[in-house]
Amino acid sequence: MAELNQVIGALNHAADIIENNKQHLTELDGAIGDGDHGINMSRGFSFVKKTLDEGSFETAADLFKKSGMALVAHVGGASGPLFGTAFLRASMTLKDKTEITIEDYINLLKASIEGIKMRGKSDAGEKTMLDALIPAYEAGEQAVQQGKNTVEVLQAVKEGSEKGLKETEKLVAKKGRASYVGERSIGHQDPGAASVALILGAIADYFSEA
Amino acid sequence: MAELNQVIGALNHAADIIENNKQHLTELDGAIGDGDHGINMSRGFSFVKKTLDEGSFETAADLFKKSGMALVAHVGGASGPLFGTAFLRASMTLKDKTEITIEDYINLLKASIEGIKMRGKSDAGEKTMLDALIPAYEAGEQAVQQGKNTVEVLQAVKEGSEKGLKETEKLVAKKGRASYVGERSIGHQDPGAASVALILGAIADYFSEA
Amino acid sequence: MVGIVLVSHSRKIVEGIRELAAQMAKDAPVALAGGTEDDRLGTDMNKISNAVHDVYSEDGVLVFFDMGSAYMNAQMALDFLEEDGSKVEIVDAAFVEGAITAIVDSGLNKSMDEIKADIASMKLGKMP
Amino acid sequence: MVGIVLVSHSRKIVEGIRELAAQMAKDAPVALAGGTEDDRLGTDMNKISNAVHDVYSEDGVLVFFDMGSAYMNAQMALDFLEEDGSKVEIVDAAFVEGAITAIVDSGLNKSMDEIKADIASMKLGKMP
Ligand SMILES: Nc1ncnc2c1ncn2[C@@H]1O[C@H](COP(=O)(O)OP(=O)(O)O)[C@@H](O)[C@H]1O
Ligand SMILES: Nc1ncnc2c1ncn2[C@@H]1O[C@H](COP(=O)(O)OP(=O)(O)O)[C@@H](O)[C@H]1O
Ligand SMILES: [Mg+2]
Ligand SMILES: [Mg+2]
Ligand SMILES: [Mg+2]
Ligand SMILES: [Mg+2]
Repeated sequence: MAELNQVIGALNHAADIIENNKQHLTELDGAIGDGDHGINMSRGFSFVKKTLDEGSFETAADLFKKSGMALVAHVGGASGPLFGTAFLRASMTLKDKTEITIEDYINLLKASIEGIKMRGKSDAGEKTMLDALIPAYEAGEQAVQQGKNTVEVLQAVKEGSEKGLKETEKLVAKKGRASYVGERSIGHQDPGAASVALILGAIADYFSEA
Repeated sequence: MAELNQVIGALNHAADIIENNKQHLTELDGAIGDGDHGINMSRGFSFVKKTLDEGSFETAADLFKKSGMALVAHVGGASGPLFGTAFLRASMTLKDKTEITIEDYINLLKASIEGIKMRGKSDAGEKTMLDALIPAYEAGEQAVQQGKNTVEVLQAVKEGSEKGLKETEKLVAKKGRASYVGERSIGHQDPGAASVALILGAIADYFSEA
Repeated sequence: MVGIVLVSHSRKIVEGIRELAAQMAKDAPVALAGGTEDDRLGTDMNKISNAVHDVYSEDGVLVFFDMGSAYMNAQMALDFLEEDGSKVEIVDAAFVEGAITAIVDSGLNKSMDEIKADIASMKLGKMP
Repeated sequence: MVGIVLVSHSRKIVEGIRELAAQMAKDAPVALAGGTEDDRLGTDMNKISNAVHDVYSEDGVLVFFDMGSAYMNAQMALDFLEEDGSKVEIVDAAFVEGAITAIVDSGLNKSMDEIKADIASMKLGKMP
């Protein structure tokens, strides 16, 4: 599926998409949280870009680890430790690989989910980023089982995340800032889930267009 | 015992004594509390002086009420509502009197004790101002029973408060800031009790010298 | 909306709490009484009365405090209140945590009773 | 003396708490991690690591936090600590009230266990 320079390209593309949607993410967070998610993500991913630009990476693990640390260190909100942990857990699945297969990608999503659950003491259905990430992983996993090709699997992941995101509108927030407004969060999309959908969408688009 | 202008004189004298002992009171509070009792009392009594200087008073009740409000409004620490409530309760015992007898004085101390207990949810033995005020009242009450004259009763009140103050060294603080240091408060005098002894001492001295 | 009054020995603490809560509840009526009249660490009855006055409505007012003398001065303020005192309550709750929950709740138009229920688990036995 | 680290989304809140507690415990080792790297409302793992580092000793460190992401960032900081992590503990306690008690206790040379006992009644279930 991808050599290191393509992974870098995909992450850079994701960072650009986050940047372009900064305002939108902040508005989502303004409705049910503290209105900083766009700023947090934009700042975090600008440091990911910087890391990718300035660093040299021997392995995919190294690349994900350094990107994760950039998120952990510079986001400033819950999404920092959460996306950071996701990247660090992803890194651990990759070891000394210098190329990533579609199976690796699906595995990495799975590890990310576990990392977020651990860090956030959270689970599916609590109106968090997990509610985009879990359906994304499941759709991808299913597509692999069905023998779909890389672009198709990436597309399935993207669509899974978008479907999950849409579904978060129906959920009551149980974790994070949005849990303060409880029932009042119904009808709004979760900002962290929106970020997941943007990132996974950007990755799918990058490889589809490549 | 005293007409209104003498009451004013006695309270002004008490205010001066507090001012002269500002540093000492602050040091006592520094050892077991937050080190502001001298500043609080000096500030509060400077406003009492101002009230006494600028006001005109029809009754003793009026005089005590306005002095109490000055303490409540300007002290800034626990001693504000506590001494303030003491003065307000004292005021209520005096009604439209324009002269205070020694029996009135003892009654007024008793009412002050009740006021402080109510406001501070506190009682004897908790290393507070009550542990100077209660023995002062008891000594005065006893002296009245024994048919002592005004100056003798005032002296008994003064000595009662000083004895009580000395005894606070043995007590463990259960109320206010000093309760944070608990056992470590043993060996130190309570600052609020020290203020009580200074005030009651100043009143006794004022009428002895008069 | 229920008014929220924050009483602290420290002006910084109440300013910080208001800032934090404002991110989640822009419209909730919040008034601060931090520090003494002469801006030392301590509490001031008149600041508290003014704060209650500023956010008073028929919906009621909840008064949060940090510790000790803040409670006594809040009680004095209530004793001398111009407004209907039955609608103003001092609450026993963790200061930062309780206040933020209450401010967000007020912004959601919850009633006094609903807010009190939401912070019931944050009691610390601060009111002796 | 036990080190005390205060983690808050707001720099003002932790500065205020330190000021208040310092009146009662001048010598206790207290370090602040308030606000984000770029001084917005939020928390910062590196500030937390540095704060722990500043007050670390064999006597241990207690980390207090205000809410949500502060806890997650404190955990991350502990995961990446240079110091012996077994001596550093994040505590579930009312933020202002717990921190002030702990700082005064530390100033009295109380041990980690003694301090934890003193704040045990201030748990709020903040660590899910
Ligand atoms: N405990 C948690 N588990 C999983 N995701 C969480 C948790 N807490 C918050 N989130 C996610 O983080 C997002 C908010 O991120 P952000 O606004 O950057 O942080 P903060 O809430 O600290 O301001 C939420 O929309 C949600 O998706
Ligand atoms: N609950 C209480 N009941 C009676 N007296 C109290 C109580 N709390 C504090 N005090 C008295 O107040 C004194 C401290 O006053 P001060 O230093 O001016 O206020 P603060 O403690 O708010 O700084 C104590 O020494 C004690 O005598
Ligand atoms: Mg946010
Ligand atoms: Mg935030
Ligand atoms: Mg004091
Ligand atoms: Mg004080």
